[in-house]
Amino acid sequence: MTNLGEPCAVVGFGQTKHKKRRDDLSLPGLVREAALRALEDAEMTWSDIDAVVIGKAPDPFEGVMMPELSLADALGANGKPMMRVHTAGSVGGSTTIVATSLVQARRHKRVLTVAYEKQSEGNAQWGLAGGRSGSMGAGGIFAPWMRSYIRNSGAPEHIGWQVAVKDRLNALKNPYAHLHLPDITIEKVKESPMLWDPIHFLESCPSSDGAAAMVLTDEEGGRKASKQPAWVIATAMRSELGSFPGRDTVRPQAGVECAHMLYEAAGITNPRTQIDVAELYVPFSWYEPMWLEGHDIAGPGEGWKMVDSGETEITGAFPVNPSGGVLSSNPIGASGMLRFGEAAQQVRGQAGEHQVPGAKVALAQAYGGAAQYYAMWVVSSDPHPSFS
Amino acid sequence: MCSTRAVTELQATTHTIEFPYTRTLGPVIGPFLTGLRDGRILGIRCRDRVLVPPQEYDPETGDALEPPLVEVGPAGTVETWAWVSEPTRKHPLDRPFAFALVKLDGADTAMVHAVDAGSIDAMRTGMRVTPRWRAERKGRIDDIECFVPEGGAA
Amino acid sequence: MASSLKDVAIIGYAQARNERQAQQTEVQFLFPVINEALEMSKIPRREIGFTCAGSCDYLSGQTFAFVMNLEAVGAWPPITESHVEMDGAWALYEAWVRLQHEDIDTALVFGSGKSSPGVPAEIYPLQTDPYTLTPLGVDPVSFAALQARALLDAGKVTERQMAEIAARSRRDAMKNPYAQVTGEFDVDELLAQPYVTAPLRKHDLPPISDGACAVVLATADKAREVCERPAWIRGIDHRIEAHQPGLRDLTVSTSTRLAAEGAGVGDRPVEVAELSATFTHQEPILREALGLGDDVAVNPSGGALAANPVMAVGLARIAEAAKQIVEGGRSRTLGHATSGMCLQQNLVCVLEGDS
Amino acid sequence: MTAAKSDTAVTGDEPVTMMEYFMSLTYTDVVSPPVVRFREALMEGRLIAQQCPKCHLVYVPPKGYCPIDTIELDERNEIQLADRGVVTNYTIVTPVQYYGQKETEPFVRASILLDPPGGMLILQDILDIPTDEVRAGMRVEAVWAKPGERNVDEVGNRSGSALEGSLRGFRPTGEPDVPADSFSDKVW
Repeated sequence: MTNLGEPCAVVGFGQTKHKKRRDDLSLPGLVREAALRALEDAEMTWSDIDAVVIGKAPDPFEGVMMPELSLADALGANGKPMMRVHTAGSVGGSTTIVATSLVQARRHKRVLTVAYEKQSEGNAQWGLAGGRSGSMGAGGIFAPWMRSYIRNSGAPEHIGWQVAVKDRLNALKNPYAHLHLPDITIEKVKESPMLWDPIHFLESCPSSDGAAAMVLTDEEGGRKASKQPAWVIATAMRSELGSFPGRDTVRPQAGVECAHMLYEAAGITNPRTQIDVAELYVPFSWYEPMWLEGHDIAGPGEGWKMVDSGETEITGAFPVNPSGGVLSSNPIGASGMLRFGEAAQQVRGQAGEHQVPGAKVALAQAYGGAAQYYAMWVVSSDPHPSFS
Repeated sequence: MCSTRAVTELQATTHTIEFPYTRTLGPVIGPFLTGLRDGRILGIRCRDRVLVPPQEYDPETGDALEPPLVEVGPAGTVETWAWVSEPTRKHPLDRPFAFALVKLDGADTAMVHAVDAGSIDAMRTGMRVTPRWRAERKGRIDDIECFVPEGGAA
Repeated sequence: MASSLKDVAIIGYAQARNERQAQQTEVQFLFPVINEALEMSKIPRREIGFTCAGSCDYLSGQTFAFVMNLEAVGAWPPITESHVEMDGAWALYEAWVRLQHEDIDTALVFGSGKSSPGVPAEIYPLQTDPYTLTPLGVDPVSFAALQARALLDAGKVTERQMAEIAARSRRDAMKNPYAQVTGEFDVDELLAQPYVTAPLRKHDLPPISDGACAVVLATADKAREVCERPAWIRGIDHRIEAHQPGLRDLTVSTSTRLAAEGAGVGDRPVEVAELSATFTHQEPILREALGLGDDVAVNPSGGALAANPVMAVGLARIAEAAKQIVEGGRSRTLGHATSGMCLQQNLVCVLEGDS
Repeated sequence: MTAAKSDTAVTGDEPVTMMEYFMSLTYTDVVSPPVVRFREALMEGRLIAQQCPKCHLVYVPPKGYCPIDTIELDERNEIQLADRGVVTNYTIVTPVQYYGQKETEPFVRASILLDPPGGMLILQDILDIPTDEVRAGMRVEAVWAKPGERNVDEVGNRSGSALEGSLRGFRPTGEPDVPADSFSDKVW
């Protein structure tokens, strides 16, 4: 394991109820709901926090420029250091990593990190098109790459439908999830409108209002916490150019390298057996097998077989997105932090109904841009997990 | 929306980004804007102070501030001011006016708004002002069209 | 705040020549700036351990503008990289924190902004409280004028002193090849000019600039290996305060004072301070908050009044403060960055040379 | 105190829970030198690109630099491109009706690998064929606007491959499809 300086622990996690429109809250109220829950989980108050790190996707999504300035009061940040991270869709993950880094560097003992999106204030497709007509939508950018994956791997078409059903059934166990679709079936996914071939409506993420927050502490804070902390075993970030001749968009090199850097730093030699549960950023169903292969959890052409065999079910050998994932809740800027937080909740034994029994080591991943920004971490209930 | 025009002999494209954002207001801003619609200016108690515009959270401790809101003003005192001689299309008035921090009677903090004083010579720190309400109000900060000198100097 | 932080130094820096309207795109003018900073540092691009950028989508009205800026870095093969929607000074802070870990020894930081395409007075109201301020369209100059009036009323500055600050900045900027507003100006003539937004005249305002700045950081061993006289980051801290101007005493900068204490500004005398005083009256506020005496040279580069490349201007202050050590032989300097209206958020970075 | 409460009409008496904010910002962006030349070529019915002398990758529209080798490029690195090629990938987009959306019917956006010396044009419309018949491997050729009807008003630094004012799109040539493995590394 690489020495990352001070050991860092997740001692509090909070999220809002994610909805199409949180019409009961202002923007400050939205971030506040998640932050307060994280503080309460950590058994702390505002004055215990040394610094605040906030992240979200592009400002035009809500039409508030550099919103950390008007959200400082809601996050008890006055008189404290506050930073704003923005790395596209991976931002919830990279925001968490920046906050972690402040603890690992022994800069601060207790850091609050928050990420959010209030999609209902604006329109993400408008935002993605920079306000122009004819938005491709995120699905329009990713769909051809999914078709390439399907063609190259020989995956049968039901794999995408199966992921869509699995994540929505998982979401029924998560009271915070936006979508609760108890009647979802493979047939319904298949029959839902085609948005961007091969992506059907029910294989696509919703637009959500929501926020996530975490309290991170140093080793002493982790040891003193009354609840089980999640120890940060390793983090990694990697970025690459989004478009150039010869780029592998199905298995982007930055994603491969990010995973390898992460496993090496954590001491993981066989992610598929040494990781108990994973929260991966899957906004469109085909990205589950694509990331299983893109992060070398499964071999080439093996990712869809893990899905097909039920291995990624909550009861399977390698559960993916027991929370319901991005397919069930997508407050864009927060979606990455939800992955990181849900992974922490699993190893803390705090995941509630969607707890994977006995989870000790969890992986979280977020990606963004044209599948070019990656943020990942491994957390464990054990500050020094053994992978032998 | 795009077009080309010459800018100091350089070619350029113009692009307008437009969007009607819809904001939900929550338990403090909502009642504040409801008050404005009804022609009342409301603040919120924060320990021994009254904050206007009302905040959802104590700016010093981060603690939540609880409604109900309390009525202040409507008149107040100009704490500081800036004379805008050439308004932009985003400004509340299309003729020269002042932006000012106005501390309303009964409030402990000042709010930013416009003052229509006619001339810079009519402006001074410490002057008394009172709101000029818009005829049709929707529950927005600009339901107060602007403040005017008390006694109707403008 | 924890102690025993590692020594990190600035070993390379570069800036774009600031322009009112660059014909090049942000990536195009950022490109040579990054190359130049790397060249000065003598660190091969592929050896850089961490890259961090600061920029803002709304400046150029382009969602995900920062993604394009990756092209100026050479993010292929992939790199370890992050981005703040803040001035590049905060990107430097993030990189400095990252260098405290033991696995990397160099970092590249940059900030860039192209303000010319938009209308700042119309864009910046979006940076304020969306419920009570944005709909009023309060622009940065009006906010600054509210602050300046408060300062004048409090007797803490005079309009003449403000004009003197402008004249000094423009005169000093004549020696700065990157500066945009330079020259000799008579204070009485400046004071004879009309107000733009009273009590501010044109000389009290920063220019609108397109520009960029890049800085290379290294940990102690690496810095000594490649650099004759590194500029050591002796202290760095940043703080934010309440958003609504009515909640603050606009004649002081509490967040700057707290950041200065955190960065240890008062531990030893500072010789030069490069401040992001984007309006003349903010210089005395910052001087007071930083505890700078009259003997401290402020903004020998001309500062933000000579060029104001938003999102790079704070990082450029740190680069100029480093230059005073690396090239100017000074022993202790500081750089300052700000964000938000009326100095809502401030960062202070103290640099030292080897004695 | 002389100020009275307002006595004029108000809208509704329900609590206010929402507000609208209409943002409208206009940006005027100077066209950068390589794009100026690109625009001039489009007006003549030509596609130009810059080719990196080190990695030989072709950038269309020209960027003024190679992001792979981090070197600056200029007109000396300019090359003329073919206006025929092959569809390497595509998306059929069902438009969402957001503010400012003009599209109402499903539309296709395709990546076209141009014939040698190469270059990839992304987000191109495919004309003269139903959207559901577009396929990877299909041979296509450029459909130019008539010389007097061409304009490049919308071709700027950020418009990427949106060239409709001069290059309307591509249409099938009728030639046999190209096998997928011949361009499988050029799908991006």
